[in-house]
Amino acid sequence: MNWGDWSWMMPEGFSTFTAEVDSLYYLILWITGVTFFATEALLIYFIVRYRHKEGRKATYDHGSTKMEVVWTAIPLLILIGLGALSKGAWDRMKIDVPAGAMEIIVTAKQFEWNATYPGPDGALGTADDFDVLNQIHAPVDQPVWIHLRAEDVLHSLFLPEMRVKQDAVPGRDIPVWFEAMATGDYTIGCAELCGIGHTTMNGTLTIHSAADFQAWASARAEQRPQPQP
Amino acid sequence: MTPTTADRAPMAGMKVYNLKLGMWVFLLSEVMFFTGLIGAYIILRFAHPEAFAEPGVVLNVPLTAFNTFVLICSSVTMVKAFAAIEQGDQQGLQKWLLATILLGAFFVGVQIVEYTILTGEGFVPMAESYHAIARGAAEGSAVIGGPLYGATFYTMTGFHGTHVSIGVLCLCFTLWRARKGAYTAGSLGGVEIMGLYWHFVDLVWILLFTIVYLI
Amino acid sequence: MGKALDAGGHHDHHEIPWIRQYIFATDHKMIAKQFMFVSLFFLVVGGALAGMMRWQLGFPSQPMPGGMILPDAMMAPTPNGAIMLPEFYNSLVTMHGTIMIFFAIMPLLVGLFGNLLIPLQIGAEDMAFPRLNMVSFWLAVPAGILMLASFGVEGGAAGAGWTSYAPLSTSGEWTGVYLGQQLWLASLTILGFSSLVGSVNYISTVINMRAPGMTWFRMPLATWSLFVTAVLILLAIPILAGALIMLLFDQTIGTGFFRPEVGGEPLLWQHLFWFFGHPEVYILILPAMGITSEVLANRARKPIFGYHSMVLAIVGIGFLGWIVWGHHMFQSGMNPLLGTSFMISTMAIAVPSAIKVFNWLATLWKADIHLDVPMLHALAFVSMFIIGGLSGIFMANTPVDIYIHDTYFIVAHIHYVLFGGSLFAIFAGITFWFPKMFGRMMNEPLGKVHFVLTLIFYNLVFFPMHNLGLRGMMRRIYDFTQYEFLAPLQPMNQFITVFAFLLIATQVLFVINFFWSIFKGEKASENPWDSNTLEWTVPSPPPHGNFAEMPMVYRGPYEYSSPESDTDFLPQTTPPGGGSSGVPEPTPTPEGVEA
Amino acid sequence: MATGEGHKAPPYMMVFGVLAVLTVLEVLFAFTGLPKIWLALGLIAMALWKAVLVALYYMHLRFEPTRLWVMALVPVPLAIILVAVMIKEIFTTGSGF
Amino acid sequence: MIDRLWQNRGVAVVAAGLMAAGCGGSEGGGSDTSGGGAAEPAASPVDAATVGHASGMVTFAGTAPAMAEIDMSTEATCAAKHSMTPTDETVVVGDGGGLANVFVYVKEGLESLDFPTPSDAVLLDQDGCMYIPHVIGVQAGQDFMLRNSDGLLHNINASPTANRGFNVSQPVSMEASRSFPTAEIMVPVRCDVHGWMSSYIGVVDHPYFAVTGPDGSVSLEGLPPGNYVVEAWHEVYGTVTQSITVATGATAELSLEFTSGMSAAHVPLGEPLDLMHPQGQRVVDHQ
Repeated sequence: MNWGDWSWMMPEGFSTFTAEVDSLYYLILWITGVTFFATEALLIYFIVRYRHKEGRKATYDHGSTKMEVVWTAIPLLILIGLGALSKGAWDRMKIDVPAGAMEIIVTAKQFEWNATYPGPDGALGTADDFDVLNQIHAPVDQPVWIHLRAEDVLHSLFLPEMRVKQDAVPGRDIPVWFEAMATGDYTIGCAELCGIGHTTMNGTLTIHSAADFQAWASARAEQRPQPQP
Repeated sequence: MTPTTADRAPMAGMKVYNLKLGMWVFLLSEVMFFTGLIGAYIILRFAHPEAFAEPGVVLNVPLTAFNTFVLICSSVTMVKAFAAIEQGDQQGLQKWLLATILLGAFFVGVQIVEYTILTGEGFVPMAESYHAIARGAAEGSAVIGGPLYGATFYTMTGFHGTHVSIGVLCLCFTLWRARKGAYTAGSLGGVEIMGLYWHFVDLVWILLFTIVYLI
Repeated sequence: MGKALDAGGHHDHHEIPWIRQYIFATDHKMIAKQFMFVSLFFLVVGGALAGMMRWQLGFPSQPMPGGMILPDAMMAPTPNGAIMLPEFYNSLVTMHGTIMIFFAIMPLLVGLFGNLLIPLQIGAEDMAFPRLNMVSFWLAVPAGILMLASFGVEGGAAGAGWTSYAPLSTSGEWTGVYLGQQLWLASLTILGFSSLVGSVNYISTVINMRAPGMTWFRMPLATWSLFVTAVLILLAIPILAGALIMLLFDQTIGTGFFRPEVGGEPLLWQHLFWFFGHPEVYILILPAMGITSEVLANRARKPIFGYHSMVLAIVGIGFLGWIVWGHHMFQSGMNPLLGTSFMISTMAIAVPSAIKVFNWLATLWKADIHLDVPMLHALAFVSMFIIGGLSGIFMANTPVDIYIHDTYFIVAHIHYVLFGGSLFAIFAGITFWFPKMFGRMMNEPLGKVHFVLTLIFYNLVFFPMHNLGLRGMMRRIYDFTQYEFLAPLQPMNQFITVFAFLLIATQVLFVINFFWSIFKGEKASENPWDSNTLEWTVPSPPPHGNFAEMPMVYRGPYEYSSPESDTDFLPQTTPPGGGSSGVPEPTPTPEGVEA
Repeated sequence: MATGEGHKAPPYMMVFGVLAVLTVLEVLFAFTGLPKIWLALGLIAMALWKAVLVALYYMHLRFEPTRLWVMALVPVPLAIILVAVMIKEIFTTGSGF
Repeated sequence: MIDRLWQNRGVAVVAAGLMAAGCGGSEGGGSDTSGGGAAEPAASPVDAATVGHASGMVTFAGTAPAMAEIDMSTEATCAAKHSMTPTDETVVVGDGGGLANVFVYVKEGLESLDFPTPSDAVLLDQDGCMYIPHVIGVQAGQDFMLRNSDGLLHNINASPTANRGFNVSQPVSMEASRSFPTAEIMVPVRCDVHGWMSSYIGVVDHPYFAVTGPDGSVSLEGLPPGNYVVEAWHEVYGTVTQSITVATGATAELSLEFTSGMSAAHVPLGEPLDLMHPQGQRVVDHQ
């Protein structure tokens, strides 16, 4: 295989979430990495050092409460600490959306993503809204608030470069937000098994500069009605 | 069998003989089963209050209250049967068992009648064909509640009914063994665990009646 | 009720007709063997399904060798061979998970070792309810047949994942699977009842049938873990059964529990499923931990380090396992406020597992390690479980989980726990108790070859999957090359596929060794491993009724290399000679029972 | 026989009376038109009371060894956890942060 | 000549039986003929010498809605197959006001006859991420061939009511054939991978059906003389019917008109067509 693919690094990210997610990931990677090598090394050392030889007799020892306490307390503290560390990031990513976010609706159905944009009037749910199929367009450096909906079954909106993943549940309107930091084309994927065409349920997330986005939006608003008879 | 078990278990264990312990353990899982059903009902009702109806609007509370009373009576006859065999009274045992069987069967019968009436009024579990109307309301009057109402109602009461029916069958078996004199004051495991199961079914109904019919 | 339970106690110790001895057997040892053979068969089936899946992933939409023999409902015939259909791939994903979890690992751990070890290790003549035990097995068989039959029906086998998330699983219109999904639900409901009956039996047996002196804290850890497992099954399976039945109603008579279009709640299914599902995860690992502790202490000739904290860890996992199910649903649209609390509880449940690992390590310290096949597998369990446990921390951490949820990182994690964990422990257990089951030893050299190859190939298959996940490759995806950012991963997927095939092929060695040893293996003595626990005080294989006379227990199960004895082991039945007291401890405590 | 031997026959008929009366009370109470929350609380309280009576006397828990009824209580916390969490969950579905 | 006589007489007998016995008897009559059909490959019960025809136009009055363009940017392969941007095919009005993709069939007048199932298959092609043709008709039990000419993943999700539905995929260029045993107007078919792909299949238990061409013209050939009710079905505007009389050798004039006002009309979907033949018996007939 191509070992060039091999890496413990997170792939490059382009949203404001990247720093938080990746730093937590690397922190855990360090903790687990050290634990991993320590324990496995110890294991192998013991196996080699204390393997059966003629006349060897194991020490008769039922354990020590002191050590038990130690290696109960240490992981507990580390893990609870990790939990506390993560709370802030989680709340920022899933609970509080910043003010001034651009609101759009993304409706998932077998097997496509429909993004609904407010038309010129800037309000969703009005007659001049327009749809885009399998594409999400957004301005850079501005929070985007996606009302995530589903028509038929569960889907999961996965924007790897934005560090965003959220299931879409029929009958619910689930808020998702992110703020892109660089223009370009990124991936939209479906991460929840949704039927025969699950594998084809991908699309493109295009991040424009603010000006380009305006241009694109008004151009799109011109050519209504969109598909979906 | 009890004596064997007794000397097989010199470690004090649960201080009750195997049969009884086994039945209790089984009942614990039954508790979890009904927890799942009732839990689902509570959640759905909280999530969609509009899909459910006020007590007595669709369901026939007086009829079911009477049925509840019947089931409670059957519990009494069951303990009477147990008390009888505790005194070694074979006649009493058989008499009370028979009474319990009749009451249990009657309960199931009433439930079947209730189902037929309700389905007649369009109160069905099938979501697409649900069109329940208020009791006694004219045909074609406003639909009350939603599909979830029918689905949860029939699932919960239906599974309880199934438990009662199974109980009645087991009671018949117990009675049959009782007539063969299988139970004595010294060995009444069969009767006791039968009673445990029966009382548990009664207990579940007490909760179901309140949650499904009265709230 | 009354009838089945009445089976308790009495046995006919005289001649048993062979049908009662081999087919409708009530002897726990025979039932254990029945479970073993059936679930080893399902292990093979599950492996075959995995192989086909790997082909599609390694060589997306390439004609599959031999695919032509499969019906058109699974394969698309093209001029140059048959190509797998997406709906069949979904069925493979679903059935591989279902069969491996419910029909292979679970019956092996609980059905085989539960039945074999519990009565023998606590000194009971048999289960509390032998006939109920038989019922439990003969319920599992039709369940398995239904599950396999679903491949043959129109529309194919269930294709909504082993978690069968609603609403995908509520209608054939979404998946193209009609009858198959219903068979899946029916089969699991029956199997659930089978495990339920079994666990009622295990619990009653452990509580009531222990030999004199076998106090709670003298029970071998295998029995302890199987007992806690039985409690988890007892309380978790009914929840699943309820959910399955509701989904079955949605499918067949058209109720609306999980169908949003008529006001149902899709997330209700996930809550019920995972409220069962997380205890299930521990059902699948606890017995493996118990088996490992047995083998480790015995082959290291050293008392298990911190027996009491090991027991407490098992019990603790048993409790905490009930309050962490939400960590499967961080991205499911569940109220995000619950995310943090579930994360904390999940972090907390990692601790008991850590304790066990450290205790195992400490057990090896200054030990006298005999590296024979069971020990090798047990050591592999420890080291693989370390990886699986550590990778779990990434998912428990909510922000990181946002990125790796539903990617191959999860696939790697579950396989490090279920294959690297449970399956290695199962190999360890089978090789360790094989003499007790069949009166013969398994072949040592062949076993070692099988072990080394399995360990290597296994890691080459599943370790790179962490990386696939980090690159963002979603799980359950039919053709990842549809995503251009995943296309570069194909070499790595091919690499994995190749070694997956080698891994599957390697298992043939075990099958050969297994059957060869049954008939040709060297005769085993009563106690080939110089072990302390009760099962080794009876002939191999033990007679009907196990113990000629009631064993008396005087000490804990892991008195290896004790100064008390001149050999390096000291059976639990040896009366107190010298220092250590044989006075039975006070009767069991409610805590023990509650667990 | 480790059953409730040695205790004089429990007051079966009295318990029966209480159960019957409570059932009637429940039905009456359900239609008093009080606010839903009070209705629910009152009814559940009465139902639990009845349930406990059945368990204690008809199922003899009152006369069983402590450890048995401790064991019988095991599922209760689990049931509470499941329902509580799901309710908390349900109450914040839909849109809005 | 002789066997012709026999045929006619046979038909006459069955028909008489039906008239006499009415609805209830029809099952018996039906199963008789089907029994006969099973025995030797059933020939058409229609005497070719006596037949007439019906043909004409299905027209559309009023202004037709503009058809939305389909955005195939996500499927380059398909987009490449279209010289001009493909549009939606729900309302296609030809010059001269002819309405295309209308399913025209004889609704009443043939209940007494039992027709053999044709052995040739009707083609429903998936080409350029469009169903070609947009509407097809098959006879109950007749095979229709699902072809994937695009070589990329399509799934065919048919949701009938009277028949059993299916939802199968075609990941590569391939063919698969299916059939519906029971007459049904109409069976919607869609591809979930390409939301814009939709098609309709009309299933009738006789050979007298047709789909209007781009110019709205339609003709039903070889009808036995008699009075019929012809129905035209359109996916947006519902149905219109016309009674015609077919005489030997003559061609009855078909003229069916939809108007833009009917856009709110009820569009029959998944309705079992021939209530005089119980479904169960249909299934028997054609297998």
